[in-house]
Amino acid sequence: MQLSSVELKLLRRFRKIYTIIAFLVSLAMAAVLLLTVFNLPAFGKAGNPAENEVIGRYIGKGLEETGAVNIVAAVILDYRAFDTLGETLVLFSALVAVIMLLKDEPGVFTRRYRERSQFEPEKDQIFRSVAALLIPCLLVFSIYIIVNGHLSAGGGFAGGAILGATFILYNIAYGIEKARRFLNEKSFLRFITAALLFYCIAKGYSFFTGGNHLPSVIPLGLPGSIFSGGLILPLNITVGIVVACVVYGAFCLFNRGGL
Amino acid sequence: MIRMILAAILIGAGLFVLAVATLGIFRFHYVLNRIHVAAKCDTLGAMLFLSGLAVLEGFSFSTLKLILIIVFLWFTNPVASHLVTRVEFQTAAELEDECKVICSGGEREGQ
Amino acid sequence: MALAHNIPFISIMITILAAVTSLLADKNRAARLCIGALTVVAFLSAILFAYLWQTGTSFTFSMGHFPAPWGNELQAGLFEALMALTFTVVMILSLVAGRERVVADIAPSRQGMYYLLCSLLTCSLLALIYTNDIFTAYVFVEINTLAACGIVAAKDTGETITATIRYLVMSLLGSGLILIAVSLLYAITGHLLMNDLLSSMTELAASGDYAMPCMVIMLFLAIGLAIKSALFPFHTWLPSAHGSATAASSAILSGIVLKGYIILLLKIFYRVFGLSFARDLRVADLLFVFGLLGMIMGSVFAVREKNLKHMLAYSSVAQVGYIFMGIGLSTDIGMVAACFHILAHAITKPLLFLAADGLMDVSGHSKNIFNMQGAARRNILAGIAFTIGALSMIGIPMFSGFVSKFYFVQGSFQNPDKMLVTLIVLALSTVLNAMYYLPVLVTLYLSNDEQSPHRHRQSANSRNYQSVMIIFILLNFILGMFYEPVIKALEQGLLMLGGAH
Amino acid sequence: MEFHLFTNYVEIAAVILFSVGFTTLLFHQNLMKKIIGFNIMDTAIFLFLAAKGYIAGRMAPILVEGANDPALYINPVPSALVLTGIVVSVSVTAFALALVLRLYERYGTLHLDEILYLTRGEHD
Repeated sequence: MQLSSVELKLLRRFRKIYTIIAFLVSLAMAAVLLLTVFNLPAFGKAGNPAENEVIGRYIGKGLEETGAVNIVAAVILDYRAFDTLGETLVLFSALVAVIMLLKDEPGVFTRRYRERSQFEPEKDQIFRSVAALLIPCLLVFSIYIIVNGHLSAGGGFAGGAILGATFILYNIAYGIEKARRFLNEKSFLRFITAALLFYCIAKGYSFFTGGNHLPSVIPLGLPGSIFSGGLILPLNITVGIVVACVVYGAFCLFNRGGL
Repeated sequence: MIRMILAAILIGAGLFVLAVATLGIFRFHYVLNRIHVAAKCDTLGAMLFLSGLAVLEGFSFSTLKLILIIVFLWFTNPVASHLVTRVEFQTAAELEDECKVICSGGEREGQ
Repeated sequence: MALAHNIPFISIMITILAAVTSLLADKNRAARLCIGALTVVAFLSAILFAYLWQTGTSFTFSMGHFPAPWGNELQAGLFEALMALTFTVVMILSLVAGRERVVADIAPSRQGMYYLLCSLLTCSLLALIYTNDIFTAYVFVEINTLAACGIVAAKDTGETITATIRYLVMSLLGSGLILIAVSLLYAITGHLLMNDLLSSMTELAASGDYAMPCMVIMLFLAIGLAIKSALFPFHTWLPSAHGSATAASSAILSGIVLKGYIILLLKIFYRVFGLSFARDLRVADLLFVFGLLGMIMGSVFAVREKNLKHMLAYSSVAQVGYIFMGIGLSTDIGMVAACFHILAHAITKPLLFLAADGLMDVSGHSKNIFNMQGAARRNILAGIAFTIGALSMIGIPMFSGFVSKFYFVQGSFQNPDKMLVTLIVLALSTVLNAMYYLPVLVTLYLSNDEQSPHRHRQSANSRNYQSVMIIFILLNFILGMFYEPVIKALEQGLLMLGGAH
Repeated sequence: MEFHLFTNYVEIAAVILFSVGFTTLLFHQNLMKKIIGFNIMDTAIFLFLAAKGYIAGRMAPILVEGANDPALYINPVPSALVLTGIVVSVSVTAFALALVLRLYERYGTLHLDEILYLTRGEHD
């Protein structure tokens, strides 16, 4: 970093002013927000404006309208499903952008920092034995969370994140070659595309029938059992796959520039 | 009543340990010092805190879950700290300047 | 329920499906998928516009089996349909004309993803235009940000990545402000759907409760969206991002992505706060001042700029200033003029960026104006196109830029407090516009410099590029001469946006 | 209209965190710290939303058998919004980190001023 002395002096002076401005801006920001918060409805009190007929219907009729016991799952995957479609697309676009930025092209560009690090966790005995113990538990746990998303706390996003973390753990503990046996680049892209396509088509169907006031043919099932909630269970599973793939894929891309 | 007091003591001790750990992370300068504080105190603090909650709850399904969380933390936290320490040990350039104790063992690269 | 009511939903779905499937397609197929999907959407939007023009109504479409306020909703009127039509058409034209440049600038393995991100960008813009729910708008604003940053970063040079990170940081600031404003809004009203928000806001305005939170919410929403649409004091990210990206990206970003946020702001004005309450909160005055400053400062920066693409980018800052000035006038004609300027700028700035690309092509890809002596003689079509775009931006009659200026002047007459300053700044800004566009035009048409290494280089415009330039020029003429139906559609559309069915 | 100075302490913590994050994002020159600031800011908003959904003495919105009286459960909408917000924030963080990694590989620094200085030479 070679700056000429004049530039350096200017930069330092600029920094000093900048710090003062930063301080003032943050103070002003905090003051405005604090004043606003003092004027907001009281914390934790029943009867605040946010508690209105919308909530009444979500809780009062959520079970019979969507078949989901977990009302949050009913809200994100059925009542306000368009938001969640957008949310999945945010994940998708971030994944695409990360692939675009970090994927190595063979022969053109190699990861420099990868060569610099000499650490190989695969050789660590303690880590490997703990990983061997944890991976099956984590797999079961993540699948439980995904599949039970409409019955208890959790759902596709939470479970998918745990599933992705399990894959990452496997990858670190046993090396990329073994991980490639169940998830290589091609199958990764296919999984994501298939899951997203299913998601879009299923939601598109329900938007279309809902918007045109047509009846939906998907049964809601017996409330409280695993196979209830109409589309919520399959949607949770697809969301879980997408999230797991995105988490794992992002890890691999950051780690070595490819799956 | 006794249960409440016991739980309060456990939770208070857990919070104290966590506070000390946080202070330590800010106070120390090198990775190895910091991981030393963070690893021990996170494991101990979380354990005390969660067992306090378990005592408060009594015998129930939630207590079982809390115990599972403690077991999970005991598995993962030391291993994670161990891995971080190893990376630091193998890749840090100025390790000898940081810790005055001479490092023995030939695992370190370039020695 | 007419079949045309499905069009907003179907257009959003088509772009999403195109984006998802092009992950598996190779680069040529991804390009075809993207452009094909956009063409279908453009046709559908045209049909929707014609349908709404005939019936003179607006409608809502519930997304899912639950009516609002329980489910999500889309809302379409003349204004929305016109904007969707313009945006998709500009998007298609920019992508088609910028195709060769994309092939040259972006690594082959990335081109598929470039088109994928373009599809996602269109999807998010359409959703921003049609949505009736403020939280959905936030989610799609984020998609828009990610996709827009992605298409800047696709050209992998240090300059673009630095520009992208500055763009991203500023966008994140804007998103943070928008998100906290939405949370505050939810805390005081308990609604996220715009219709219900409007009725709650009307009650709050009548009772005077929560006056301070309302003010802060409006301020944060306006500033957040102003950051994202590069209003003057928050414009610092724009020149590097728009100036360094590939030609198609620059055209798309300057032409339509900035406008998506402005449309969302208009919807917030009309459909969340209600126009009279929004005016009472005085945030429009702040936008007015910033807009005036932007009109002058953007042009001042552009005058000093020697890099042609950066100059055009600074000119975008000035034009965004015009639009915000029109919104800040707080008069009906001012609003219409602002909306018309969105259209005018959306068809002029891509023309300028693409023409600049053609001119750079015959000058050894140098962006510096001095290296472009005589470039317009070597690439005649690009020269003509640049001339027309520049004249339109200056505000010469017969071109679209003139019409919006004309209506800005009319709008200022309605508001006597702001009339004088508006007229002075408009005149000053026009002079400044001429000050930087005319020297460039003179340089472009100078005789071939004998020393110039590029003087024998002849243009090799592809047929796609030529036809797109001609279409853009024609559009500019059409909007400049036969503007009355467009103005009428905008007037009606804004009325519908305000709630009149 | 009341003035809730002492009841809204969770929200107060949230907005203080928000302004800390906002300032970090706006004024820090280290790109990593900018990203951390963004995360603090978003987390503060989630804390705020979660606080706004809470109603004292009520259960989480997972229906207990046979009881679907709205007066028994807290507000589920903020939870759903927080879930959406977290996913958005994670995605944006991943993208920002990828960009920072690219820049670091190219210039070997995370300082925005230095990077801007280094890129100046690349203009033509």
